[in-house]
Amino acid sequence: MNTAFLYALVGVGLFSLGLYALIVHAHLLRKILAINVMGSGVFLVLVALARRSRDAPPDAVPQAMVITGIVVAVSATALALTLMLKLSGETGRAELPDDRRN
Amino acid sequence: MMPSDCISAALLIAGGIFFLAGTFGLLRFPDVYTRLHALTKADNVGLGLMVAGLALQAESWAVVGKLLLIWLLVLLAGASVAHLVAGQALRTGTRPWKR
Amino acid sequence: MGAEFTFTDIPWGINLILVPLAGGMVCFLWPRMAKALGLSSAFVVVLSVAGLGWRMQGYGVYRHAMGGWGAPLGIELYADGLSLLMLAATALVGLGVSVYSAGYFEPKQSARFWPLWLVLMAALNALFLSADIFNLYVTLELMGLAAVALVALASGRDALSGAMRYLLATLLGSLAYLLGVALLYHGFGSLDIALLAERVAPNPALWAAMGLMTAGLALKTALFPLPFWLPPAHASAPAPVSALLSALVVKASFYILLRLWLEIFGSLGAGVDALLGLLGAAAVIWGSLHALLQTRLKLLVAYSTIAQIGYLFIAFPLAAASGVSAWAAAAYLALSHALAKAAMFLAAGNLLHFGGHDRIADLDRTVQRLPLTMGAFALAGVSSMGLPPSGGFIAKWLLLQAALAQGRWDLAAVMILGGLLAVGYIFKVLGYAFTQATVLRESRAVPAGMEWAALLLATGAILLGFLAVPVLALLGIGDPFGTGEIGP
Amino acid sequence: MEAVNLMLWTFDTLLGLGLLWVAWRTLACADLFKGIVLFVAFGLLMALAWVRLDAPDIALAEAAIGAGVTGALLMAALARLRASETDEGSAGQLGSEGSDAEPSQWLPVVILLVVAAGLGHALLSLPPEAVGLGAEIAAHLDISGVSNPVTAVLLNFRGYDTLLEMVVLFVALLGVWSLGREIEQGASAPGPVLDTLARILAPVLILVAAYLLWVGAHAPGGAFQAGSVLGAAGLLLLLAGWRPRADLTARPLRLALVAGPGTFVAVAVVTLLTGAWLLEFPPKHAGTLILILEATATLSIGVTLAALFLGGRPRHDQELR
Repeated sequence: MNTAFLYALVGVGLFSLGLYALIVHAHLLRKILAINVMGSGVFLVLVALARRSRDAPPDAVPQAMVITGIVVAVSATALALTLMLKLSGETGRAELPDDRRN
Repeated sequence: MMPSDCISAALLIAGGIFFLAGTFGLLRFPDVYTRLHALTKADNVGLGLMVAGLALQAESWAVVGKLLLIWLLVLLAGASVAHLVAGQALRTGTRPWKR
Repeated sequence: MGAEFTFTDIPWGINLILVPLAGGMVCFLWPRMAKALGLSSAFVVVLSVAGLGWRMQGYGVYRHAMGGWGAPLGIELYADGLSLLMLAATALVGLGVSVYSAGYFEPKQSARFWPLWLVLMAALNALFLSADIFNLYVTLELMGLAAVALVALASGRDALSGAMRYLLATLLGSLAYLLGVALLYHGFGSLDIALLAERVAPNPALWAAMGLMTAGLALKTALFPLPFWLPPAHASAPAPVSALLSALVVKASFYILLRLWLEIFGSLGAGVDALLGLLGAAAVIWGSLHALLQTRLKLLVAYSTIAQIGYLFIAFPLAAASGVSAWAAAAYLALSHALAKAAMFLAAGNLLHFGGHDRIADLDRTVQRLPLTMGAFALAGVSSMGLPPSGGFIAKWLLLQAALAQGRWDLAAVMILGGLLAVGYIFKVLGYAFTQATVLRESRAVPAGMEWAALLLATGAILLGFLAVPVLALLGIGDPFGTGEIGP
Repeated sequence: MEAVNLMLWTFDTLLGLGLLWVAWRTLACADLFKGIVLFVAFGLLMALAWVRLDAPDIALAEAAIGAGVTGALLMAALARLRASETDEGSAGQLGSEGSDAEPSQWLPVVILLVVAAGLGHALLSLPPEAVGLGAEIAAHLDISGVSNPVTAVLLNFRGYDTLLEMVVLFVALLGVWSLGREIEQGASAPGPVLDTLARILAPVLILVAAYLLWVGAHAPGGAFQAGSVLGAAGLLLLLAGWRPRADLTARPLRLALVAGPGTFVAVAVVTLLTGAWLLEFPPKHAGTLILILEATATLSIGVTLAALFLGGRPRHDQELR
């Protein structure tokens, strides 16, 4: 199998793994980690698939998209962590209350 | 193969062995202090050997300078961080391992 | 550039993005000027949309090649009638909410609100103008983060957990969308929607992209069964923020979905549109029933949003079978719901400010005491119920006609049932507003600007009931629905 | 050559499996601290993967932001969380990790396996030759003002994305600041070692940032990598207990935070007034304009990342001026 497809499949694996963890874990810090792992998976797919034909020079557009994506991810992570801290300061738990889900 | 290539290869392999040993130490040593010892010793020497090996292959002095800078920065960071981790461990009451 | 600079040369579309963006940054640097700057930015945006509409009426669709590169290398801005309608909704609701907010926030909160709101406005405008699927991702994230930060402005347990839930949902939706972008780019070699539309061929990559992007955007739009994040976030946010979220932010992700569907995924259609229609119908019933059961006004309005989103999705199967009028109906509904729902949340905010609570049973003669606010609520309610004369009536009438023309009695029945349930929950509120509560409480005066903002937005929703012909003509600019004619 | 190929293939496979394994341990291990450490390791493995995919620019960004800054943000958040939870008898922490056993755990597993299989199938069905814009970029690179194609895309061809992305970072900061003031760290005195380290390393890091910024025009590097290295310098100083003076945290700090997006908007307006399109750089001046944009972007990214690490408005920031 081509290297490009190998890494792209790893990307899909990371995306699914992160999605699973996002669903089953209650702790917000772990949910934030899960989102970050999912993001890495998407980025890997984005760049790996551009390397399908090895002899051509690398395609810079997906690479630029991923750099943009990494900055977006760190911004979202910072906001999410601060929200988590405020929430746990209010409720004493770094989790979402479940009672509203009906 | 040029003689410098042979020396490079030897240095790189030696560096790799040090890294391997350091990793084993990290995994197998009994407590945080000995693990730090394994890590910093092996990484510093291992990286130094690798840098030396790569410097022989460098195309210009600027590259040699950058390689040296990398090594020095890792030395500085590794030593400081090891000290901080050990200090924190002592403060939180982790006893050094005794046979 | 030539010597003479004419009215047509003013870059209206660019103004829509840069003015609020620059305004937001200046607000951050000089918080004392925030209110004045925010109001004037909102006003300039309204003018710019008017200018853009005027220009498009004369010259057709609006295009702008960022950096002068053009697709596929660069990013293009593109506006047709559909974009124009959404931009107009943003500008009008934006102005109303800005006027309202000038009286709503105390100084400290005000200094935090304006930069975030102006950036959110820029993100919305950029989103409605973008023709590039990755650029849409960036605008989606910008919009999402700004919206979450705005929800969290109302401190307290409910708002914080609502904001957190909203943040996780919106990030998940964006990531699914981005994976779809990756598949489309690597499958068809472009990020430009128009180029993709020429190149797409039904293959597994396109199917996967459709699934991911539809699911991600449906999550962001709070389509049933994924609306769990909406009621807590929309109900606990400060009133003007609730208005923005329900009126505009959920519509933005719906707009992207509609765009992608019209240009790229439409050919795949089979089955998926039926599923979306089914979910939409379920959302209408589920949202309306929940709205009926609520005891707090803001939650009632939030659940009503879920129901109204359902109507938007009912358009999918109807449009697939025949004709444009279902899409036009969805666009019309998006516009009139934006105005009506903003008015409702602002009115609810007035009641909350007035009485210090939003328990429906304790509304206590608010009709006599806050006539403008209750008038706004009632007028917005008329549009939400789909009664004539109102924008909501025109939209639902078009949708119902499309359903009946195709013999989709089931969807028609759902729409009528949804309307009846809406009558139920709106009149529940109005009924309590007339009666005297058992326990009397102190009340605070509501600034006039806050009452008038709600009333004017609600009046706008009603006026749309008389403007069907010109608005549908504007919607037809650039033929967004792809058959050359609009409406009945 | 066969042997080299086989080695590389083995390396890629091991790296791929390693990524999946570390990600799984990150998300599943019982101790959150360990999870964060593993996440940083995951980021470093990702950087290796980027190198293998001929994307050194991303490798730099991933190592600096993905592993470095994000790791530091996560660590700081965990420390603050633990500090607040010990007040409450640390019940939340234990309870949250133990109470995950919901009855319908198999359902998400099945759904996700189906999703992963479908996505994998879709990927493998893609044509074996890449369709992209590589040739298009190569054809226009000489009039872009820089010779590193990634920088050309980020700052010129798709500069508008980058403008909005700078605003995303700005919005995150607005959100964090609107949630409250910086959270005071407990009584952990920095000590002489950290202090010395910061004194030596911070200037070196600033130098490295300047180098990355400059080299980004023709080699891997650029504003984002440079900005995150600058942010790392700020983080180190903050960890060592340094705080900006009161007169610096008012307007000057705010100016530094908006310098990047602000300059971008200003340049956008100027290009629109002098040319036909927004952010259209005349080839003669493109290099200079890109350098100006990158320099201010670096400053803003660095300062914003450091400010985000504080977790709130600085002590001396006054909201109403």
